[in-house]
Amino acid sequence: MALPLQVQAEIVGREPAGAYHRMVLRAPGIAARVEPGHFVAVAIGGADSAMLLRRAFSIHRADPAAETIDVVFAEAGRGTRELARLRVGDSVNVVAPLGTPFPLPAEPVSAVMVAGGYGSAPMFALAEKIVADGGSVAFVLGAATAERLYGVDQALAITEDVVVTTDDGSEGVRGFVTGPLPEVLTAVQAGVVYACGPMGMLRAVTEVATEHDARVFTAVEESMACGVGVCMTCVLPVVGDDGVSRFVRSCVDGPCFDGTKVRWDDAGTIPADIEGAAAMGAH
Amino acid sequence: MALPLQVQAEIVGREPAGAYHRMVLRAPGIAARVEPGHFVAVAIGGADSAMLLRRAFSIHRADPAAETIDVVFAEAGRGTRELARLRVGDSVNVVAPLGTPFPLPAEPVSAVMVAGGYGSAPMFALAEKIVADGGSVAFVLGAATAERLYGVDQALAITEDVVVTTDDGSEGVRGFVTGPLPEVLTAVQAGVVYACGPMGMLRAVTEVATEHDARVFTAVEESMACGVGVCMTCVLPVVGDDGVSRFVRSCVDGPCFDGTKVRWDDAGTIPADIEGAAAMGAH
Amino acid sequence: MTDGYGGFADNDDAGDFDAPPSTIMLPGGGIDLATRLGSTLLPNPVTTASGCAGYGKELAKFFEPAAIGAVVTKTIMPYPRSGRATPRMAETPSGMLNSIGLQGPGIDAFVERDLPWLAARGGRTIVSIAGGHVDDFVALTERLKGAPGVVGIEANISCPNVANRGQVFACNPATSYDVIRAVRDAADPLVPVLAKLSPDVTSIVDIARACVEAGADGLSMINTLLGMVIDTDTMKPVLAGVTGGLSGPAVRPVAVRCVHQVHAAMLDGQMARVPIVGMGGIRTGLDALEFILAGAAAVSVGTVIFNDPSAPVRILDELRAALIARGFGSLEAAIGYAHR
Amino acid sequence: MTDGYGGFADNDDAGDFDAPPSTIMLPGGGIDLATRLGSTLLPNPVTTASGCAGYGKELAKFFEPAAIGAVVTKTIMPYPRSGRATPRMAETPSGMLNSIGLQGPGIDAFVERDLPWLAARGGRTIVSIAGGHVDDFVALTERLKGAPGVVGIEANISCPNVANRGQVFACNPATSYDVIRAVRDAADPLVPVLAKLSPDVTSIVDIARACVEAGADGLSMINTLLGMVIDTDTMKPVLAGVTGGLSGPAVRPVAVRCVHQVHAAMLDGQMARVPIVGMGGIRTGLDALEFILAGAAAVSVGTVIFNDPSAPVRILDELRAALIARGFGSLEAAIGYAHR
Ligand SMILES: Cc1cc2nc3c(=O)[nH]c(=O)nc-3n(C[C@H](O)[C@H](O)[C@H](O)COP(=O)(O)OP(=O)(O)OC[C@H]3O[C@@H](n4cnc5c(N)ncnc54)[C@H](O)[C@@H]3O)c2cc1C
Ligand SMILES: Cc1cc2nc3c(=O)[nH]c(=O)nc-3n(C[C@H](O)[C@H](O)[C@H](O)COP(=O)(O)OP(=O)(O)OC[C@H]3O[C@@H](n4cnc5c(N)ncnc54)[C@H](O)[C@@H]3O)c2cc1C
Ligand SMILES: Cc1cc2nc3c(=O)[nH]c(=O)nc-3n(C[C@H](O)[C@H](O)[C@H](O)COP(=O)(O)O)c2cc1C
Ligand SMILES: Cc1cc2nc3c(=O)[nH]c(=O)nc-3n(C[C@H](O)[C@H](O)[C@H](O)COP(=O)(O)O)c2cc1C
Ligand code: FES
Ligand code: FES
Repeated sequence: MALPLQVQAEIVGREPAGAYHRMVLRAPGIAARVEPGHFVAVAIGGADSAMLLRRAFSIHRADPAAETIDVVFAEAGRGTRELARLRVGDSVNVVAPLGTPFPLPAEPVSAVMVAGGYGSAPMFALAEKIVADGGSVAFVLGAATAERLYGVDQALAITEDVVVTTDDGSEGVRGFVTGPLPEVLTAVQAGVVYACGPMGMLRAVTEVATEHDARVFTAVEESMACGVGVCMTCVLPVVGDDGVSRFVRSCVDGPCFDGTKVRWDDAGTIPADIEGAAAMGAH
Repeated sequence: MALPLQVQAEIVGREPAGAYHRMVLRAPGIAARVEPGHFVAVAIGGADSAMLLRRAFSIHRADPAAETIDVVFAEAGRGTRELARLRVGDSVNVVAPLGTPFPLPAEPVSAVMVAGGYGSAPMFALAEKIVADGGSVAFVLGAATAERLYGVDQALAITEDVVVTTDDGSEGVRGFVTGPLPEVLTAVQAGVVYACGPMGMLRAVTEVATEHDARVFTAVEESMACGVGVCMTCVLPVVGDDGVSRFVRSCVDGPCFDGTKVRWDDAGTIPADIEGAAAMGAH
Repeated sequence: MTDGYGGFADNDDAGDFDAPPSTIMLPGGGIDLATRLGSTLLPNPVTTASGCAGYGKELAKFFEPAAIGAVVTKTIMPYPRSGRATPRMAETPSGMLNSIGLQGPGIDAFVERDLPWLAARGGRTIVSIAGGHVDDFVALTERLKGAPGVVGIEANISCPNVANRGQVFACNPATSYDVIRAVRDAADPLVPVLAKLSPDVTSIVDIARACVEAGADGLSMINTLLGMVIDTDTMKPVLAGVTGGLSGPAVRPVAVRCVHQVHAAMLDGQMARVPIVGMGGIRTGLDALEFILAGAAAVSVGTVIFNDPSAPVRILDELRAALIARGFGSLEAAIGYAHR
Repeated sequence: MTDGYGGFADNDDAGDFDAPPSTIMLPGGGIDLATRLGSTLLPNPVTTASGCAGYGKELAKFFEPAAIGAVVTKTIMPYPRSGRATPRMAETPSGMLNSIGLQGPGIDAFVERDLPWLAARGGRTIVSIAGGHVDDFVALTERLKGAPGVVGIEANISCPNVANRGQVFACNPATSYDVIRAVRDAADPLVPVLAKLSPDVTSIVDIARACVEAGADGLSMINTLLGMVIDTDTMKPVLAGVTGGLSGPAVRPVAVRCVHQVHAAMLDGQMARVPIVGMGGIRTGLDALEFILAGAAAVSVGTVIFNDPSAPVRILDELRAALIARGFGSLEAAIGYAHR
């Protein structure tokens, strides 16, 4: 895994992107280490900030030559509201690259990238890599509304196999990504699906992909206090190679997981068969 | 007293001023209410700021036509560091005017304005008023170093009777303001002294003025949590008209006090004869 | 000061002005915000926290005292008190420490001068009282009988018990019981008695239960947490009183937990159910809602007033909007809703 | 994952790298920062707080574990524990709540896998242990005898006592005494035993005294404060565990007060003098100095690591500079200096 760096990054670009903000950060040393699926943890405010916890964002693009990384983010709460206020020339403290990136196919493969909202952020660099390695890609990009889609143009620049869905039908097919997904999987004879978006979507995509005999890798979004593996706040029940389920940290063991190993239905509970559940009975 | 307003003020001017920052705020409704000696309480950061307490600054100038007020401030700690970071176009929440301003002489008088460092901030508007009312003014402006003097030029624009002192002799007379003060008081036959600066200086000025049979009004700087009279953090032992000493609030009953009424030596203690001291014995 | 120098202001002249321009006028309908503290019905649940609003007069420059549920006064003691030496405060991350030492004019001046002002202005007053002995509490309570505008008495039992080496009354169920019982017995039967609890105890439920058994009509929680800051330049404690009370948003999670725990104990039948006045770091209407969902029937706004002197009315407006947005038909329906 | 998909990282590979570029190398001289915890001499007073640094491995990506005084491990229990359901955390003003529920691999895996890694890296380890019964503490302590790199045992007594309806050990002087006594008796005599105290008690001095009487070689304080946050959208507690522990700069004034109170009691002769490991919201070297002036011989950095993973070494550097700037010839001279 790439060793993360902690650096003060200058904001060198800012632009609105539909319902989101795109922010380009000059972060010396980081871009060259980034692989698709890595994330960056951004501090909110300086030494006197009341918000202690870093916010995690998928790295959208990394440009080693320019020493920049990009993120695409939604204004979701206090912290992202602060970030949205920053201007070019301001700086933020970042730690990156973090997490386990998407596994890359060892051989050329037909891949389908499925994403909800800003979940598409890490997908374009990944798709370009797969194509460069001789594989092919298709996209299924969904969102609640048209303005919450991100990167349809970027997808179209890579492939013409781009299907768009919106919950309200304001762009593309009305409904969820899982509507057109089976057809796409069949059409491109997909060997692997990469997905990023809300938990419910990841679960559904995992099901559909499995039915179609495709491997499926999902990038999850769990609440993270540290982002570096020390606090144990970000855990998900995941089945290990030994068949034993454990609460594993989505910040270091994820955020990219084999979707079939994640016990989606059990997230937010203590499954009786998870390692160490018995010890919880006592107190 | 002027009713204070709480408004979101836009920063319309920023400039360095020696060791200080001068900041011009557009604060609708406030300027017309300001009298010399009033202060403004500035909030640090927005709704998520870790710094809850407002910072108090003397109002340096108030321009009712432009709806602006100015402050001159030193970067002294966390809060003023945040303020120093703000740029033109940013906004801050202010409450002003606050406090009891300097009392104005009812008849033309010869006044001496004594100030240490940024303590001179409220003095120029006051001096102009006194002159406009037919009186005359002299200034004794002191500071640790030349760059910590503020407003010598503004003083000279009002009168040629300006004496400057610095602790290190880097400008004017070496030493404290109390060095040349007796001579100035005698020379201008001062009827009143107005002073603003550190506690030790105010005490010394009060002594000198009293020896010269001049009235003396001092603007104090006490740590304030609320600035509006509700918290009782900002108290000083002051002798009342009835001869009884009480802990009075420097935010509403001050910051401008008759210097002879303040029990300078007892600040930071509970003098045995202060009203209510007896009740403290119990617990 | 009538010697030729004008400009010495009367700082207590808020009463000379019409409703200040910054007063937010409350729209009529929308939702029933009335809340009951014993026999008192408050028109809405937002009050000021003791010690953070003086006796109501100064804040009248920022909002109409009658617009909020009640003004809880700075704690009053039998005699004038100087309070502690300065420095009396220190800012801390998202909070502050204070060590005022209950400076105040004493009950007589308060009843003669301050209470009538607030009553004339239409304000409802909850008078906070404290003493070093149970007898002090009784004397204060009796002095308040028939006083104008008093809709409640808050017994601040987080003050030192002289008879018990200065341990605060609220640290012990028995001493808490004694004070509350005595105050309840001495008070006008129509005036509710609230017990103001300290969070600095091993089990706040035990203290709360003792107070309710003693006849408390309600519980105010929480008072400040004991804290301290050392100045790394002087290398001594910042406060002249060495330790002080920690308040502000920093302590809100502790306060919400206390309210939730005590409300849960009431729902469990561990003690009789009485209304809780929740406080500790309330900055917004959503913070107030958090306390109400946890089980508070009313809330007090304290430290945040120093940041925003019109906070009580702002918070009331925000709370009203938040309740409506969540489909509540009344404040009452939201009380303790997080326990469902 | 050897099925044609590469890229599944070994996340525990910090050991494969040379000192990471962000490691701050410590300058040699300047000031003697050594500090003694019982029979252990630490080269400097900065440690990681339990639960905020795992078992040292992950942070080795940001600094050399051997550079700080010691790594205090996440609390270890006898058996693997799943921990609580998620959500396990909530951000609060200048702090956070956590409700991890002591997730961990159990003592065996810890001793076999995690401890040797840290020892090989030159790190000094203080192992935090907890159990539901005194016997658990004893078994854990025995298992640690002769384990590599262990320079101390921190008994986390802020955990529920199964025998006493789940009341935490640290809430009661007698149960605190029992645990510490048993651990002290079972431990290698050359390994100091620290008692980790909870601030959620009426008198922390009473608990501290009981622990020292039981043979504690030092006191770690403070653990988190019990707190809670309610989500105003779902209108339920945010944490799956309902309540959680409050930490971060928000609680620092409470922590400094606890350290100051207990150190004062030691100076007063109310209990034997043992070193205190101070913690609670330390963000900068000056914050660390505040604890030392209050009476701490060492400090732990916890929540702030989440904000700044290299905080322990940064704080060490800042502390060194602050001590030098104030003219101290050694760390020791500064301990308790605010009591002069
Ligand atoms: C690996 C990963 C990648 C992510 N990538 C992106 C991205 O590319 N673009 C984007 O807009 N968002 C992304 N998110 C979600 C983003 O982290 C949250 O929107 C953000 O933390 C919200 O912070 P806030 O202060 O605005 O919200 P608040 O609600 O004020 O945050 C309070 C706390 O909860 C946490 N939190 C709140 N919402 C989320 C969430 N959805 N996921 C995780 N933690 C949350 C915050 O980090 C913070 O600690 C990602 C999250 C993770 C874990
Ligand atoms: C009536 C009045 C008028 C003032 N006028 C000016 C002025 O014109 N220009 C100027 O530069 N400064 C002035 N000051 C001082 C100014 O308020 C402080 O420098 C400022 O509050 C420091 O804030 P900080 O966050 O940078 O420091 P910190 O030390 O971080 O502040 C911590 C807390 O202590 C309080 N505090 C710290 N220093 C002082 C101080 N010297 N006086 C009062 N409170 C303090 C702060 O308000 C805050 O609550 C005035 C103070 C008062 C009371
Ligand atoms: C400056 C100050 C003075 C206070 N004085 C009193 C008091 O006299 N009596 C009392 O019961 N509580 C007093 N308190 C505590 C508050 O009423 C309240 O319980 C506590 O501050 C928590 O609420 P907050 O965080 O909203 O301030 C005081 C608090 C502050 C900040
Ligand atoms: C996420 C998290 C997990 C913690 N786990 C433990 C633990 O396992 N054992 C323990 O004794 N303390 C634990 N603590 C408490 C810390 O060690 C420390 O006492 C407390 O957080 C105060 O320090 P801080 O404000 O620097 O974090 C934990 C704290 C946090 C934030
Ligand atoms: S966020 Fe801390 S372990 Fe994952
Ligand atoms: S600052 Fe609050 S009373 Fe003066």
